[in-house]
This record gives sequence, structure tokens and C-alpha cells, in this order.
Amino acid sequence: MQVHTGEAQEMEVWQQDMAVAPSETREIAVSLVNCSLSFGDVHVLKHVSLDIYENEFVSILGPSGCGKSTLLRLMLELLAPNPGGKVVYAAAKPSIGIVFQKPVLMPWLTARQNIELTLKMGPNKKKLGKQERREKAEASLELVGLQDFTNHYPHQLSGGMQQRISIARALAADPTILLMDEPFGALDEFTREKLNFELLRLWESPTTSLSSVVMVTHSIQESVIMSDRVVMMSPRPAGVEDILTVPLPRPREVGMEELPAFYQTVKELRKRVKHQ
Amino acid sequence: MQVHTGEAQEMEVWQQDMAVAPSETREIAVSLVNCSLSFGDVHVLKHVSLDIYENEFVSILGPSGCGKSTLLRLMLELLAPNPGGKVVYAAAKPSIGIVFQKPVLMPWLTARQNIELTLKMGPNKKKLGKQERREKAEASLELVGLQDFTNHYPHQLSGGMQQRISIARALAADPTILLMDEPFGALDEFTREKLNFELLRLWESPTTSLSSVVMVTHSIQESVIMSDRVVMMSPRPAGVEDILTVPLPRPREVGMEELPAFYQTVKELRKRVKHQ
Amino acid sequence: MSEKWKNSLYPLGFALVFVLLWELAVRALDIPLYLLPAPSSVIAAVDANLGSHMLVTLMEALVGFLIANVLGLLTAIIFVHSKPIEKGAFPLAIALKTTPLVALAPLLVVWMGTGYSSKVVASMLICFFPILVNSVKGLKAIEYEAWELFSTYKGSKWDMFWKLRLPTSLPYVMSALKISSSLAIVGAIVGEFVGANKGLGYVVLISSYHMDTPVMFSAILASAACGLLLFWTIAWIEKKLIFWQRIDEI
Amino acid sequence: MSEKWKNSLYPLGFALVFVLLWELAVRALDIPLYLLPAPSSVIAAVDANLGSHMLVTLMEALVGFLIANVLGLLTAIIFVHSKPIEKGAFPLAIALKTTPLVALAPLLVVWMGTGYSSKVVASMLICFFPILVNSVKGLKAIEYEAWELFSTYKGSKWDMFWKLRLPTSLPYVMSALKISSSLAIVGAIVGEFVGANKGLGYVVLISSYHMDTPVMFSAILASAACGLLLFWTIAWIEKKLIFWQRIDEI
Amino acid sequence: ACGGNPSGNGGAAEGASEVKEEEAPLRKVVLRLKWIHQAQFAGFYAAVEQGYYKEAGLDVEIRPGGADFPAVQMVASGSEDFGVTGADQILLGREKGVPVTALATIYRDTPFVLFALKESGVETLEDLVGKKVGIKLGGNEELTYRAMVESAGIDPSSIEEMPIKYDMSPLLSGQVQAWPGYVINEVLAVEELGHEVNTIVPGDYGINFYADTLFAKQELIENEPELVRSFVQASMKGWEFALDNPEEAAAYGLAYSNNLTLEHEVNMMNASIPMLQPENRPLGKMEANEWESLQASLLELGFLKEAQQVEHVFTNEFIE
Ligand SMILES: Nc1ncnc2c1ncn2[C@@H]1O[C@H](COP(=O)(O)OP(=O)(O)OP(=O)(O)O)[C@@H](O)[C@H]1O
Ligand SMILES: Nc1ncnc2c1ncn2[C@@H]1O[C@H](COP(=O)(O)OP(=O)(O)OP(=O)(O)O)[C@@H](O)[C@H]1O
Ligand SMILES: Cc1ncc(C[n+]2csc(CCO)c2C)c(N)n1
Ligand SMILES: [Mg+2]
Ligand SMILES: [Mg+2]
Repeated sequence: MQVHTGEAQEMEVWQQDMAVAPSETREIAVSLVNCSLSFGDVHVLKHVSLDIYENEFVSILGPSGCGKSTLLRLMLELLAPNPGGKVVYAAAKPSIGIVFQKPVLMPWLTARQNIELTLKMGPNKKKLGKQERREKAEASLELVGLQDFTNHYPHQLSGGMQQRISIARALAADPTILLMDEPFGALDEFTREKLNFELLRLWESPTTSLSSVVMVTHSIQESVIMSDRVVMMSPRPAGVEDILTVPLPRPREVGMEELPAFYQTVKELRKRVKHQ
Repeated sequence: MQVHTGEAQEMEVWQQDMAVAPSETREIAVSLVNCSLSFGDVHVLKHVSLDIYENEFVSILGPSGCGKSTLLRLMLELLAPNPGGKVVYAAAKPSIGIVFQKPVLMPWLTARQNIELTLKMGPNKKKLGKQERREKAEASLELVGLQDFTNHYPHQLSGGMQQRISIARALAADPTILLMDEPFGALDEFTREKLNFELLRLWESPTTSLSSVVMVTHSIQESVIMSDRVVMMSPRPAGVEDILTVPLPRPREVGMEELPAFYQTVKELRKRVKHQ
Repeated sequence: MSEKWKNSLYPLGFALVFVLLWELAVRALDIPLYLLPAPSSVIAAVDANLGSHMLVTLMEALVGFLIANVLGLLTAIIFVHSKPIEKGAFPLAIALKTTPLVALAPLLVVWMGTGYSSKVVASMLICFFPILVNSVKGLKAIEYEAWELFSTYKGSKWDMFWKLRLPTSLPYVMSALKISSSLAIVGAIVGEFVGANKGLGYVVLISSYHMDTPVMFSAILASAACGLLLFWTIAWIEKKLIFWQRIDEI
Repeated sequence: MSEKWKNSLYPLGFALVFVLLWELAVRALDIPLYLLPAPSSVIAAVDANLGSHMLVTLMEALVGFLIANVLGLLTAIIFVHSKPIEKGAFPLAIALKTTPLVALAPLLVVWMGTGYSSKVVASMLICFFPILVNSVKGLKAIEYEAWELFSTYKGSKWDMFWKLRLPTSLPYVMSALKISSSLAIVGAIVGEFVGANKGLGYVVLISSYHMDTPVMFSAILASAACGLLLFWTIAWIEKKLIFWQRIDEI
Repeated sequence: ACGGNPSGNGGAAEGASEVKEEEAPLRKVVLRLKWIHQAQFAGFYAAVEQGYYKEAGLDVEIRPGGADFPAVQMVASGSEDFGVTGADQILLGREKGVPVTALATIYRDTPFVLFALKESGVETLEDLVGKKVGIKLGGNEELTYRAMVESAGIDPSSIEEMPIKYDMSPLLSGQVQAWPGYVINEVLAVEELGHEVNTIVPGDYGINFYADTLFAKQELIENEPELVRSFVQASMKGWEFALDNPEEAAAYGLAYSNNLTLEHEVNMMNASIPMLQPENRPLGKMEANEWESLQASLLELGFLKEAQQVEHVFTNEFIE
């Protein structure tokens, strides 16, 4: 393909980028220290150490079954690492939003009620009035393009629509840290791209408290267009194989897929994925 | 981007391809005739007519929630079209394989047993002995790269692994028509590509009875690399918006993503998706 | 419409066939009245009085049923939230349940007299266990991922209960209500057996002493009717309540 | 290990506290023996004889329990596969269930004599309903998508039953078994009340006539022990059988 | 008389309480019967209807008993004042520390018999050898039966026993040949069904256990002897009335239960009269030797472990 610049130039770009890697002045939001985890005799994670900074968008790539979801569960403290490892949050534990790999919707609640559900829990409980919750829920349903389905029940919605509700739910709660497990996997490219940029817009906007985003994804392109750093995990037992800094400026914009820096990064990632 | 040829050339390619469209000599495997369907007051499908030929690989693209899964359910005769529409199978109804959007695994069965399950049903029941079933199940688990997890239960497997089991289940039953609803959605690019070509290999191989494949996908690239024709559906109420024939030779090979015909087709599809 | 018709025709048809067979059997085999009265003689024995007895029993049963189910659900809730209490107290609950009501009934009368209360308690005791067992099961039958969701959002035990466990348990709870709806009637009647001057149990007892089997069967019939009434009411509520299970489509 | 210890310590602890409170209450309030015997006097009344009566009742209950559950499950299977039969016969089953066993028991004796069989049938009648209701519910509680999968692969009703409905229903079925395990004992005892010369029901009856409340309570205690035994056996089986529900982790 | 009034007293009793305003307040007293309302207790109804209790300053509520009804415990627990039960229950109760004492007996000859359908050909206890008899285990029926067998010198194992309850179908369907019951109740009932009946009377074997005795708690007797006296006296006056006016007294029972027929009640009352021993005054008076022989049987059969002091178990002092 003509688009490709030579290897040398490519490497240069990389070294350059590595230099602009997370500066020490940035605050760490979450830190995984030497986390290993096994289920019975299946060793899933092996000595994973990873820092997530504030105001950072991190993507995680890795082969199917390597332990990405498990990693998120560690960060959510739903699972504890084997002795020796630990998960450390910055002083005050921030509010965390989560999009699981499955939609995890309550079948007895409508789309709107499913979103209001998490708005009524934990720290959000006192903050929000009934009317506010409703407005937030409806706003985030609109964000994901489901304004016409506020009163539908999950079983009346398609797979992609269910997934979008679970994204809307995570966003409505106005989290500081957002963890997402293949949030856009079940969406068509057009909807996916739209939501990608909506999310970025939200993240960049000063009106939301969203600071760090960790997104598990299977799309290399998505990981590049969205994130500051891309974490590549090795196959089970998974460790952090590599971390790539994306040499694209912020804010990201729709045309950036056409920039050389974009497809160089994609290509580099693809190469590393194939060779790991 | 330098890779792009001019508009004129592009259009020409299309017209040319349209000419090589399914010849009349090919037999129709399934035919949807004027199918409409509504759930209560949600009109999902509107006058959908679509023929699937024998030995054909068809992909279906469409926005989230437009009715793709519903279309597959019509073909499976799990749903009936509104009066006026019908689903017609070629004389002898062939054996159909299905990969649903969710994995739909029995939590009380291991990976292998989940696959053997469908081998014990319907027309397969008498054909296969216990040993054969076991071998088939193990072979197809190996195909999807899960040979180390034959005796694991679904709750011990990751989302992508569950999805791969459901693919293995569909393939093990040696269907004539295979319907797949975003089968590779939960897989990383590398695994996905591997499985894409495994599937193509199986479909092309004379040792399997697999004849027609209908695949719902959200990846335009996947639809192009895999299929003979790409069916594009409009948003709800969904009809067949457009059908594109892919101008790539068979057998498809790993390098073909770099051919101009490939990315022209991708680009054209992308354009149409955005403008519908 | 036609579905609804059918739905009420089937039970009517079955009941009719059942009654006819019974009548024929009694006549053909010449079964003496004191062994098994024919439906015709049972129906002849029905009078307005029976209605008032039925009402008494139904009231006792309902009150016992309600108390038992509230208490049973509450106990289940406590059990689900405290493993020590569950492990410790469940055996006591089982022990209590296995204590045959019929053996306890005389003591109930001694402790509580022969008024309403002893029947209500009898009915309560018999209803308590099904709701306890099914609720404990149902409250625990939550999806693992849903539990993860609630934990992540720091849902309190309260949230987890009201918004996850309770809805999840509904199919089990309704099943228990169906089971205990008829047990409630049985309980009230057993209570009445020991000492009462009204209610269906009283009618059964008196008519049994008087060897008036048709009256006895009319009372049994009335108790069955009470049971059906309760059961159908619950089934109706269940259908409204658990709208998200597509059971009827399958 | 330590988990296991705890698990058996809790119920022991609770039972101990319960028994102590009871003993203290009886002593402090000076409750006469014939109203409520203290645990100490109940334990003093336990003898080898009680064991043999207990065995009799346990056997009757077990046989009735087994038959009822097999029949109940079979009936549920028929109901699930035929809507007309379900709609038609369920009301009959409910009616049958609401018929107080205590009222039917004398008839059972007439029809079947005072041997084992009438107790077995009594126990059977009382166990039948919970399994029926819960199985019908459980057999229908299948996931819609799983049903679609089976339909697509042309699974027969037989496949659908064995490979989908039955496993899905297991949590419900086991719950019903838990409920009816204690009912089985109650049924056998009710059967014994009507006419028996052995079994715990007989002991209760005789000791009630003799106003020997300690013996009566010892029999009640024994029946509770039978119930616990059955319950725990079932709970153990349940744990092995429904391994895929991560209930205990939550 | 059913429904409405949970206290269960008849319409006449209600009438009585309406008048009480004018006089000194009546003392509320509860009498618990051993069996359901029927002419078996006609004397008590008569005492209510004839105003004897009211004259004695008592507002008496009569409550029915039934099979397995714990009348003794109800009275012993203090929730009720007087009861009617078998003499054996008094003795057994006393041994178990239940502080009750018999005040009078209604039937001086026991109404209990063993009976058989005539077609079975059973006329005596000896005829039962090799046949089957129904036994109400754990009751004075069993006790009486065993005492009779013992007295007749028959090997108990030569008669097959079938445990039964009150439902008489096993007799009518021929499962057993003999049935224990009251001559004024079961026997009448079977006769009314059109069967002829042979009775085997305990008296013929030297057995006579008081079947229906009036009793109260020891405490009440000690603390309020006057109340006890006036109650017993008024009750016996009621029985006097019943002896003189059997049909009227039997009819009173109908007000207490709407399942009774006058004909049956009158038959029952008439059958009761001889067993009350009207010639033997005062009515209700008990004999120490009858208590002794009952106690001997109870000891013999192991129902009683230790002998009770018979003079504490019953007293005639309130009858005269
Ligand atoms: N049982 C139902 N009741 C009501 N509406 C339903 C029902 N099932 C599906 N729908 C509606 O049908 C439409 C199409 O659903 P379908 O699952 O076919 O979409 P899809 O194209 O597969 O979408 P996705 O790509 O998100 O899976 C949706 O809008 C959904 O709301
Ligand atoms: N409860 C469990 N018991 C045993 N093994 C488990 C359990 N949960 C997860 N695993 C194993 O842990 C591994 C990692 O699972 P995880 O869900 O984290 O993968 P993943 O990287 O998210 O994969 P995918 O991309 O397919 O979702 C898998 O190999 C799986 O078999
Ligand atoms: C009129 C009449 N009285 C009593 C009984 C039976 N019965 C009821 S209680 C009891 C004493 C048990 O201790 C007996 C014999 C009867 N059938 N008919
Ligand atoms: Mg995952
Ligand atoms: Mg879909």
C-alpha cells in the first residue's frame, strides 16, 4: 500500500511518542501492582502492573480469553488478586462507572428505569432528585440514540440496543473513572463511530467529572482513535505485553483516521498483535 | 488518501460487478417474499424480499435495532411474517445451523457437552454415534481454539470464549444453511480473522455440506472479505436498502484486504451506510 | 377472546367429566352412601349455611396466610442477609415445620383458646415453610453479573434487596403462594377440628360424627372451592406481576 | 475446614440458645409440665422405643414422599406439554390438595385399611402439590433463547424436556423437595392419627391421652429430627446437582 | 345457633344475660364438654334454659368438646372453669400433676359398650375370638375393652385389633366385627341406619368406669367452694329436670347445634335415663369402690404408674 512510510520513519515516530509518555506530574488514578490471579488451575493474570492516570483514556487489547474482563473486575474490586498483588486507588476512591461485556439489564425495568436504577444507588442516591434522575436518564438515552425506546423493556430491544442502554447507564451516573468491556462490540460501524465521538466529547468536556477511561476493545482502530495509551495483553496467563502511546493530538476528530499517525499506529499495533 | 481511485472508475467497477450478479442458473435456497413484521406498534420489517442462493455467502449489514436478528428469526421460522409475507425453502428443508447473538449455552453442560447437545437432536440424532459426536465436538472446539477448555463450564469462560463455543456448536452439526448473528463480534481482530478464514475454508471445502451462509455483521470489512453479496438494510422499519455484489475472486485469501477491489467495496459500502 | 373461552372451557370440561365418572361409579358399583356419596347427593346437601361456614374458614385462612407469608418473607430476608442466622435458624424453622400441626393443634387450643386465633395460627404455621424455603431460594437466585453491577455502584443491601433480590425472587415467591394458598385452608380446617363451632372443619367434624357423608363432602367441596379461589387469585396476580417472563409464549 | 466447622457450629449454637431459653422460661415462669414441658424433661422421656416408632414414621414418609414426587413431576411434565390438560386438570389438583387431608384420612383408612398403605398415601397426598406447582413453574422457566435453539435444531419434545426443561427446573424441584420433605412426615403422622399402633403419630396420640406431655414432645422432637434429616439430605443433593448456580459466592 | 356468636352459647343463654342488668351481676363461668353438643349433656342445657344457673348467680357458657379435645388441660390451665371428661382422665391427669378433681358423675352406669352388627353373629366377648375388633387406642374405650377382656379371661392376642377413630365405616363395611362406642350415641346411630345391633356391656364383666364426670381445678374448689357448690347443685337440678322432662330437655340441645334432629336427641335422652340411675339419689353421687376398681385396672394395664389417693381424686361434698 502506498500509504506506508518506511520502517525507519515509523520507529522514529514511536520513539518520539514514547518520550511524551505520561509525565510524572500527572496523578495516578488507579494502580494495579503485581496482580496475579488464577481460577483453580487456570492462571489468568500473571504479575500485571499497570497505572491509570487521571484524565487519561486507556484501551486494552488482548486475545479472547486472556483476562481483560478479569482485569476490569480486579479494578472494580469484585475479585481480589492473589496474595502479593494489590489494587490501589488514589486517596479518595472515586465513583466508578462500568459497562460490562453483557448488558446486565433488569428484565423488569424499562430502559429508563434501568438507567435510573444506578442513579438511585451509592453516592448518587442523595445527590439527585426524582426529576433530575429522569432527566439524566432520558438525556443519556438520547445520547445513545434510544430516545424512542425509553419505556421499552429489555426483551423488546435488540442486542445492540441493550448494549447501548448499558452504556447510557454508565454515563448517566457521571463517573470519575469509567471502565468499559467491549462497549461498542455489538454496534454497527456508523452507530459505533457516532458513540465513539460522543464519548470522547463527554470525556473532554469540563462539565462532566469523567477523568479516566479504561476501555477493553477488540478493534485496534477504535483503540487508536480513542485512547492516549493502548495496553496490549499477552495470551493467558496474561501480563502487560506492551504499552503504546498514540501520537494523535487532542481533541480527536472524525477525519483523523486518515492521518498517517493513525494508520501507522494501527499498523504497528496489528504487527505486534500478530507477533506476540 | 492516495489509495483511492477516482469516482468514475469506482462506479464502473460497480456496474461491472452488478452484471456478474447471481446468475439464474443458481438454485434458490431460501426465499423471503414480501415479509413484514411488527411487534405491537413497533414496525420492524417492511416488505422484505430476499433470495439466498445455494453455495452463496451473504452478509447482512444494518444499523443497530433495524431488524437483522428478527430477519434471521423469520428464516428460522421462529417468528412468522405478517399475513401476506412468506418464507420459502427449497423443496427439502435443509438442516440449518444457527449462531445467535447471545451464546445461549446451557450452564449445566461443559463446552464439549454443549456442542454434543445439538448433535443429539433432530436429523443428527440417528446419524451419529457417541464416539463420533465426541470427536466432532472436539474437532470443532479445536477449530475455534478452545481445545484446552473442553471440560469447562460456561461460567468459567470469557465472553469471547462462550461465543466461540456457540460458533463451534453451529459448525459441528454440519449444516447446509448457516445463519450467524454477529458471530465474531466479541473476538479480537486476530482471532476473528483466523476464524473468518476457517469458516470460509469449511464453506468452500467439499467435505462439508455447508452451502449457504447468511451472516449478520457490523464489520463492513468482514462482510466484504467473506461474502458474495452484502445486503444493506435501512433503519426501522427495515427493508432491503441495497444489495452489493463483492468483486473479489474465490477462494478468498488472507492478503486480499490489500486489493483495490476490497477497499473500494468497503468504501462504497461505508458511503452508502452513511447516506441512507 | 376465543383463548379465554377455551381457558375456562377446559377446566369446566374436566370437572364435568370427573363428576360424571364419579356419579356413574357410585351408581354402577352401588357404593354405600357412608363410604362415598354420589355428587348428586353431595350437591343436595349444599345449603346457605355452608356458605357462612365457608366464609369463616376463608377468613381464618386468609389472615393466617397473609401473616405467614409476611413473616416467612421477612425471615427469608433475614436469612439471606446473614449467613450465621440462616445456618443457625433454618434448622429450627425446619424442625418447627416438621412438627405435625395436628399434634400441635390441641396445644394451640390450650394456649390460645378456641377462638379465631388458634385457627389463624394453625393456618399460619402450615403456610410459613413453603414461603420461607422458596423465598430463600428465590432471593438468592440473582444473576451473578447483576450482583456485580450493584456492588460496583455501591448499592446498599437495601438497594440490592428491593431492586434485585425481590424482583428476582418473584417467580419463586408466587410459586410458594400458590402452594400455601391451599395449605392455608387446610391449616384453618385442622384448627377447627380441635375446637370450633363454625367453619368448614367444624362441619366436616360434626357431619363425620353424624355419619352424614354428603354434608361432609359438601364441606370438602367448599374447602376445595376456597382453595381454587385463592389459587386463581394468586395466579392472576402472578401473571400481572411477572410480566417479563415469556412463559406463555413458549 | 474452618468453614465447615462454622457451618455446623451455627445451628448447634442456635439450637442450644433456643433450648436454654425454653428451659429457663419454663423454670422461671413455673409453667406446669402438662402445658409445656421443659427440654430437660422432654429429653428424659426419650427412650429406645421412640427410635423404633421414628423409623416406622420415617419409612412411611419416605415412601410417600418418593411416590408423590415421582407422580407430581410426571403430572407436571404432562401439564407442561399439554395446555388443555393443564388448564383442565390443574383445578382438580388444587381442589384435591385443598381437601384437608385430615378430613380424608378416615376415608383412606376405610379404603386401604390401617396398615402402612394408608399412611403412605396420606404422606403422598400432602407432598404432591408442592412438587406439582414448583415443577410446572420450573419446567416453564426456560430461557426464551434456549427454546429457540432447541426449536432450530429440531429438538423433539423429549430433547426439550430432558436437556432443557428438566435442568432448568432443578432449582424449583429441589425447593419443592425441601418443602415437602417435612410435609411428608406430617402426612405420615396424620395418617397414623387416624389409626395406627406404631409410629410417632401413635406416640403423640397415646401420650396426649395420658397427658404425658414430655413423651408427646419427645415424639414431636423425633418428627422434627426426621424432617431435618430429610431436609439436609436434600440440601446436600441440591448442592451437588445445581453446581452451576453460584449462589454461595454471592 | 351457628355463626355470629363466637362464644358458642345457645340463644337461650343470650336471653339470660340480657336480664342480668336488674339483678346482682352474674358470675361468668365456662363449662367445657367432652364431646360435641348433644343430648348426652341435656342436664346442663336444662340448667341454663330453666334458669337454675342464673338463680345461683352464674352466667354459664357451655362449650363443646370433640375427639382429642384437651378438656382437662383447658380447665387445668385456668382458661375454663368446669369440664366433663372420663374418670380415667382425672386419674391420669392427677398422676401427671394436673390438679383436677371430679365433682360429680353424670352416668353412674357407663354408657360405653362394645357392639356388633347382628349379622356378624357376635353376641359376647368370647365370640370375638378369631375376629377383629376396632380399638380407639389411647382412650377410655381401649381401657374398658382391655379390662373386659382381662376380666373375661380371654387371651388378648386371640382377638385381632384394628386401630380406628370415630368414623364407623370399618364396622359398616365389615372390616371389623365389633366397635367400641356409647350405647346412647354410636349404637343409636347405627340402628338409625337400619342395622340391628348386639351390644356387649361392660357391666356384665364387672366393669363400670365413670364415663362423663364433672370436674374442676383443685384451686377453684379450695378458693371458691361456694361457687363450685352452686354450679354443681344447679347442674344436678338441670339433670333432675331432664329426667322428668326428657323430650323438653333433649329439645334444648337443638339450640346449641343446628346439625341435630329432635328424634335422635330424644332417643338419646331416653336411652340415657337408666344409666343415670334415677333411683339412686342424689344424682351424680360417686362410689369410692368404682374409682378404686378403675384405678386398679389402670394400674394393671400400666396406664398408671403409681396409685393416686382416691379421696383426693373425687369428692361428693358439693352434691349434697
Ligand atoms: N419481543 C419484542 N417486542 C417488541 N419489540 C421487539 C421485540 N423483539 C424485537 N423488537 C424490536 O425489533 C427491532 C429489531 O430488533 P432486532 O433484534 O431484530 O434488531 P437487530 O437488527 O438485530 O439489532 P442489533 O444489531 O442491535 O442486534 C428492535 O427495534 C426491537 O425494539
Ligand atoms: N469463574 C471462573 N472459573 C474458572 N475460570 C474462569 C472463571 N472466570 C474466568 N475464567 C477464565 O479466565 C480467563 C479470562 O477470562 P476473561 O473473561 O477475563 O477473558 P477476556 O480477556 O475478557 O476474554 P474475552 O475477550 O473473550 O471477553 C478465561 O480463560 C476463563 O476461562
Ligand atoms: C355420646 C358420645 N360420647 C362420647 C363419644 C366418644 N367419645 C368422645 S370422647 C370420648 C372419651 C375419650 O376419652 C368418647 C368415648 C361418642 N362417640 N358419643
Ligand atoms: Mg471479556
Ligand atoms: Mg441483533
